[in-house]
Amino acid sequence: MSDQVSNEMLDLDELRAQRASVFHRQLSREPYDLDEAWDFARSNAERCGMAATLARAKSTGDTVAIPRAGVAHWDAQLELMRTLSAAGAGVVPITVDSLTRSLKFEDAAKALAQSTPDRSVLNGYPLLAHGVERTRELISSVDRPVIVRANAIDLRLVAETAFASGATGFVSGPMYATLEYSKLGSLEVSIPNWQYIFRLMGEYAAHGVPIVEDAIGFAQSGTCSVPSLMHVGVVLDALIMAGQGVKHIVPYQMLQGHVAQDVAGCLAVGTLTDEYLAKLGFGDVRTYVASSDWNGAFPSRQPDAYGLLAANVLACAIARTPVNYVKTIEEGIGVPTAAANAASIRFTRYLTHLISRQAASLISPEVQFELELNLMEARAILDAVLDMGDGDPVRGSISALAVGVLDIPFSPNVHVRGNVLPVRDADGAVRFLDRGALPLPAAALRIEAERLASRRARSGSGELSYQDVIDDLSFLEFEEPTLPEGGDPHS
Amino acid sequence: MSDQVSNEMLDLDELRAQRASVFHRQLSREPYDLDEAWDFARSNAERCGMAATLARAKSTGDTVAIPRAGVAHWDAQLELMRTLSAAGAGVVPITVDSLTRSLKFEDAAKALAQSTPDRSVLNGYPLLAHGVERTRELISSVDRPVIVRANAIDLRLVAETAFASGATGFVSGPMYATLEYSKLGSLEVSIPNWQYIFRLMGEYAAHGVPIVEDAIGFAQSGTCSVPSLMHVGVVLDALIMAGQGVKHIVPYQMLQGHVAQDVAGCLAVGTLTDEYLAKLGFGDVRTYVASSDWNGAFPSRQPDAYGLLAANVLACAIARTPVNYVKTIEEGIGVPTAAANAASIRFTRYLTHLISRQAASLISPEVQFELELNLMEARAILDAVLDMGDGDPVRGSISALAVGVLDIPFSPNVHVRGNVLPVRDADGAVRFLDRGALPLPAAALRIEAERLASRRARSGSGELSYQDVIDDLSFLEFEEPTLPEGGDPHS
Amino acid sequence: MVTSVLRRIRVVVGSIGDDIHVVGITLLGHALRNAGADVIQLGIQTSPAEFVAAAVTEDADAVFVSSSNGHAGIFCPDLVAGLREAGADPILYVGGNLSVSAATPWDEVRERFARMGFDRVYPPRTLPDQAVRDLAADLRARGSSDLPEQGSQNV
Amino acid sequence: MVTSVLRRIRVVVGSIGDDIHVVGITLLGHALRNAGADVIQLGIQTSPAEFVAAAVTEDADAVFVSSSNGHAGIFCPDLVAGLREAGADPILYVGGNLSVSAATPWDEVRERFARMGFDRVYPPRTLPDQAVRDLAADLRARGSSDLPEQGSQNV
Ligand code: B12
Ligand code: B12
Repeated sequence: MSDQVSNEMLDLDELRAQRASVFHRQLSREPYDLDEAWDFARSNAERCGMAATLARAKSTGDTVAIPRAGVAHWDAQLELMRTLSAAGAGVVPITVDSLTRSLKFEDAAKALAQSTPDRSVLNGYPLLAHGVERTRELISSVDRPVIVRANAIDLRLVAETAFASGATGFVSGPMYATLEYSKLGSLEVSIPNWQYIFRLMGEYAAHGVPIVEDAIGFAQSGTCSVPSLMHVGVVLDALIMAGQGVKHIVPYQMLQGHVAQDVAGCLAVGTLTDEYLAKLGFGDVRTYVASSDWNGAFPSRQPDAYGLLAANVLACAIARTPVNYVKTIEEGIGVPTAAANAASIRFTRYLTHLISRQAASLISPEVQFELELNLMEARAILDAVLDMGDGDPVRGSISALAVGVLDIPFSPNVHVRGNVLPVRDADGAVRFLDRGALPLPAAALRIEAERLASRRARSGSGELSYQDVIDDLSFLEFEEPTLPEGGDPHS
Repeated sequence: MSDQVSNEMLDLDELRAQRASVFHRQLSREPYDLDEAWDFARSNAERCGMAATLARAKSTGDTVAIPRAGVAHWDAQLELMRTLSAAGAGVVPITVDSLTRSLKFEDAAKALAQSTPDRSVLNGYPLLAHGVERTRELISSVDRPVIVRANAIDLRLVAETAFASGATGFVSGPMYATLEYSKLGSLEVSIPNWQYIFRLMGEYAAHGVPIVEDAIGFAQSGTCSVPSLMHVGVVLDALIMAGQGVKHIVPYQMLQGHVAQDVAGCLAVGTLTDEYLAKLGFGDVRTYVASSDWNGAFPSRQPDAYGLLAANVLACAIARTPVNYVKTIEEGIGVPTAAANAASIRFTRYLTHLISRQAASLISPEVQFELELNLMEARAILDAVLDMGDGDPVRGSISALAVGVLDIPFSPNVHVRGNVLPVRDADGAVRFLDRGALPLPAAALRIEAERLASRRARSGSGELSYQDVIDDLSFLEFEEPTLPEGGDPHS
Repeated sequence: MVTSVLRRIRVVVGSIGDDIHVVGITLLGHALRNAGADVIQLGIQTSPAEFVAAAVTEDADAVFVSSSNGHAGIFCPDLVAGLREAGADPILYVGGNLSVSAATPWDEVRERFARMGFDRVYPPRTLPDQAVRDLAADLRARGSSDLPEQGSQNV
Repeated sequence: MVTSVLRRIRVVVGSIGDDIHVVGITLLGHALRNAGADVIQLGIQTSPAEFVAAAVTEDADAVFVSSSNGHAGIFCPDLVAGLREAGADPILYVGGNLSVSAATPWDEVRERFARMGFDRVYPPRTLPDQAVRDLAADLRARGSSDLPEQGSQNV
């Protein structure tokens, strides 16, 4: 490893040394025996591998629905995974609890001890507390590929344990985990942690165990964001993954409730990821675009939540994405019951089935418009970032973030400038209210401004402000019946 | 009245004579005092009239959601209507039971006596058994306009009672009620019954009580049908209504799950109704297009039913119809609980709210294609029907039906030829498999055949048959998870 | 696919009372005809008396009563009484959607119609093939010698 | 719309423990600032000890603890104990999404945190204005003479 963080592939000896040290420090033990792990993982991947499932879906035009789900107790987790499989999930998840994500393995173990099959004290499955043997048993007991879901700046042991246990999918990367998920972490610190994980995945792949990695990028979570900006994060994550030998990548499109823009986003993020992977010499990487249900606040009423899911499924089905990450009708309430999760999968699959066959007939000129705008903006930012790193996406990202050429709204991370503000136009499509220092082409800025004019016209002062940004947080809520005749419907 | 049934307006004296005779025969009493009825109905309509509600929605681009709902017991019916109003219904319904629809007023009264607030022995509200006074009380107790829903070939007393009680909306007309709803009734017999009702509505209107009438036409119920053919029925019903002085008409579009075709249908049926009303001199009639949820078999699983509703709401929201008749997530199971009905209204309103603002961005070229095809086909049939009646829609309908120039599939009525067969193309849009004797233009036939080629190509023999028509009955079911990797998901 | 499981068996089919649902009986008629039966299709809105008359004059082996609109409970008792009065004893099935509310438990419904005198009571969404199979079995149980053996069933 | 209901009141705000949800505390901070308060925004992933330290060194009148990820029950006891140990007694609120499962009854949750020592426990979707109103009332109850009278409240 060169001393400066870069996109260079980690030396194998260096990986070995790091493994020894991180296992020692975080777990006071020797690293897992990789030869043994590969043996198990290989036959497990052959039985039920995520890469094969996604490749089949991509080639047939199907969509694999994938839920999120994790509870503390082993028995409950198995039951949950089986319920989701029966409801039609094509890949089943193990969402890891957030104590484990913050490396508090012992606290997580304590909380596990307090959890029962009926009551989880943790917000996910404490992977380290359960360990490799028990998790292998779990994964072997379901008839679907398993993805382990976690986000944090240091998931090296979570990833080690996931892969050794037979997970054939993993989530996230440095952009998302650092800038959307951590207060103090910097890319300088987190990228090497993630490179370790990607390098490990590369080794698994080289030994016959293809593992799929989700590139979430800046899938702005909690608020909306302009699609092109989200794509930039996805592509950067993907380039960093590919740099370490990851061969199966899932570019993410977070859906935001504006169908035409969402469809365009799904198409754009696939195009951009393939384009920049090829440009940087990673042409052998296979990609499978995922649409992902709205990542911000959900309405709490069940029919409303179904309605929000419907708008998302629609975009996914029209874009015919091979993967769809499904939220639930209880997202706005709490960690969903298994029944609610299953119903959401079932709903998603029914509607996808109905709409995807008519997808071609629902592509509007507006989709094309959004797609072109997306591509133009994302390429401008990506090219500037890569330039700042002399072609190296790691160095580019770090430098660009420092000066705001990379910037995102509503980040909890102290290293982010946060000068960018997104706002919805009158139709609900997301535009730049303030682009901060993002290097957007003049043509794009003109279009963005034109599209905002409609909302500006409606707002009292004629000017849009931070208050509009806040108002947008409830864009996907619909509180009262706004009946034509007005009046109080609850009287 | 001329002796031959025609579209001429019924003479007022003749209406009086008929009223006396029908009240005497069916109810052994004098007709309701119209002056007294108009007084009540006028102030009631001013408080809460359906025409005003629809006019407001049409002008602001809103959609009024209207459920279907009727139970036997008065208290339960009030509770139901209040629940639906609170959930966001813009107009609330009183669905009349089918014993009352078949004039078995005494049997209905007996069944009412056996019903409790918790258990209805009837499939609707026995309007005659409750009578005018109680129903006025009911209607006065809700804060929404009320539509009375019933279909049969003789609803004269149901309509009399509905209007006298303050209903400002009524459903159906001769085409639907006769050809889709009756085994033995002929248009010759049923049209005069309906003309009585329409003439009565005309009188109410002339006395300051506008009443809205739904023109359902051939909204093929139970199976799918080609939209243009459905429109023909709507337009004929509307012309017969207008002929007797009805001033507010709701042209119906039954949604079938193919979004682009459904959107086009909503647009086409409005255009056609206005066009032919104007052509025949009824330019002062106001129309409000209604989309109506799929009228055939629903999936029984709740998430699937939500999915089907979603596809329908989508079409309604893209077409921005001023009215949406909403079915429920329990349609496939039985008369819905109030809670299920309310949830369905809520879902519909949430999704309409979200999608309708982005409607323009979702109009695809395919919508335009379907719209033009629709208009071309419907005009050809309508012109032929009117020709056969020398410009009179009543005479034209009767003659055309006899020779199959009017014809519909799957009719339970013995007077219908039933040579027409609809079938879905590979995308799910409905086409003519057999056009029977319908006078379709050659250009339309060519297009229909081209569009069916895709499905033909997929079917084994290369030919489509009655079996494909039967298979289409389950187009909106999605039984098993068809996972990319196959296998039994329930194992 | 025409088979002959029900060769020469005469079946009366219709929707009872004020019921106008036609799709179910249309499919039932098809399935029975495909299985070789002679189908007397009475269509929708068939009164109990018309069912009885058809059962007698057509010498029916079986009567399939369909009701979807929730009013089966109102019309079926007259049908059963009518058949008894006429001394007719066909195999008697009822199906469709037999209760009024989505909240009614199925067991209660089945019980009620079984007590009324129906040989079999079918829940919503019964597949026509199911009814064909059951009819073949019930006919065999009644000793209809015309029917092919169990082993030759191929529905 | 800046008012002065909370003029000169010092409020510590943050998400506790391993929680990374930032939107709620961002809005809370805004609302408190708009109401005239001095807001010490600790951001996400704030440890119990950091909360205690901030409460003490900033001489806070109130501490707003937010937790959305279901782990409030794991971190909050240390926070309450820490404040007691430090002899600090600010008005103490907790809100966000305090239980792990969608099936947990709210009463049970509220009860648990009230017993732990929080002055008020807020269910999900509490509007920031609600908290501002409550804080003004609680401060008045504690006799903070600086605050405007009840009548002048205009939130
Ligand atoms: C299409 C439909 C209509 C159409 C009917 C068109 C037509 N001419 O057929 C229209 C819109 C006109 C209509 C009207 C009414 N309908 Co309707 N209708 C339906 C719907 C949506 C589908 C029915 C259907 O075609 N199913 C498909 C066929 C293939 O299935 P099937 O009929 O169940 O039959 C299958 C099996 O059950 C079996 N089977 C049927 N009968 C028998 C008998 C035997 C012996 C056996 C062995 C098997 C068997 O064979 C078939 C095999 O596939 C259902 C709800 C649903 N299922 O989604 C409501 C439904 C049946 N209707 C209902 C009602 C209440 C009505 C109305 C009274 C009121 C109204 N809603 O306006 C009127 C009826 C008026 C009257 N006089 O009867 C209710 C009945 C509830 C109840 N049982 O109390 C339902 C369930 C809707 C609801 N959830 O409220 N309806
Ligand atoms: C956006 C979101 C995320 C984003 C967060 C982005 C970010 N940096 O903020 C991402 C995707 C990163 C995320 C991650 C996780 N999330 Co999350 N997330 C949500 C979501 C969808 C919306 C939260 C939100 O922004 N709401 C909008 C704001 C305005 O509302 P609010 O936070 O409730 O705050 C308001 C009030 O409650 C009040 N308030 C809040 N705190 C306080 C405190 C006081 C004292 C007072 C007076 C008032 C108050 O003020 C605000 C005023 O409007 C919710 C579900 C939902 N609500 O729809 C789930 C949810 C909160 N997340 C959940 C979980 C489990 C997680 C994860 C652990 C696992 C996962 N799903 O991956 C991780 C957390 C990891 C970690 N270390 O903490 C669960 C929590 C369930 C539980 N309590 O057990 C929820 C409910 C989803 C679910 N149904 O499972 N999440």
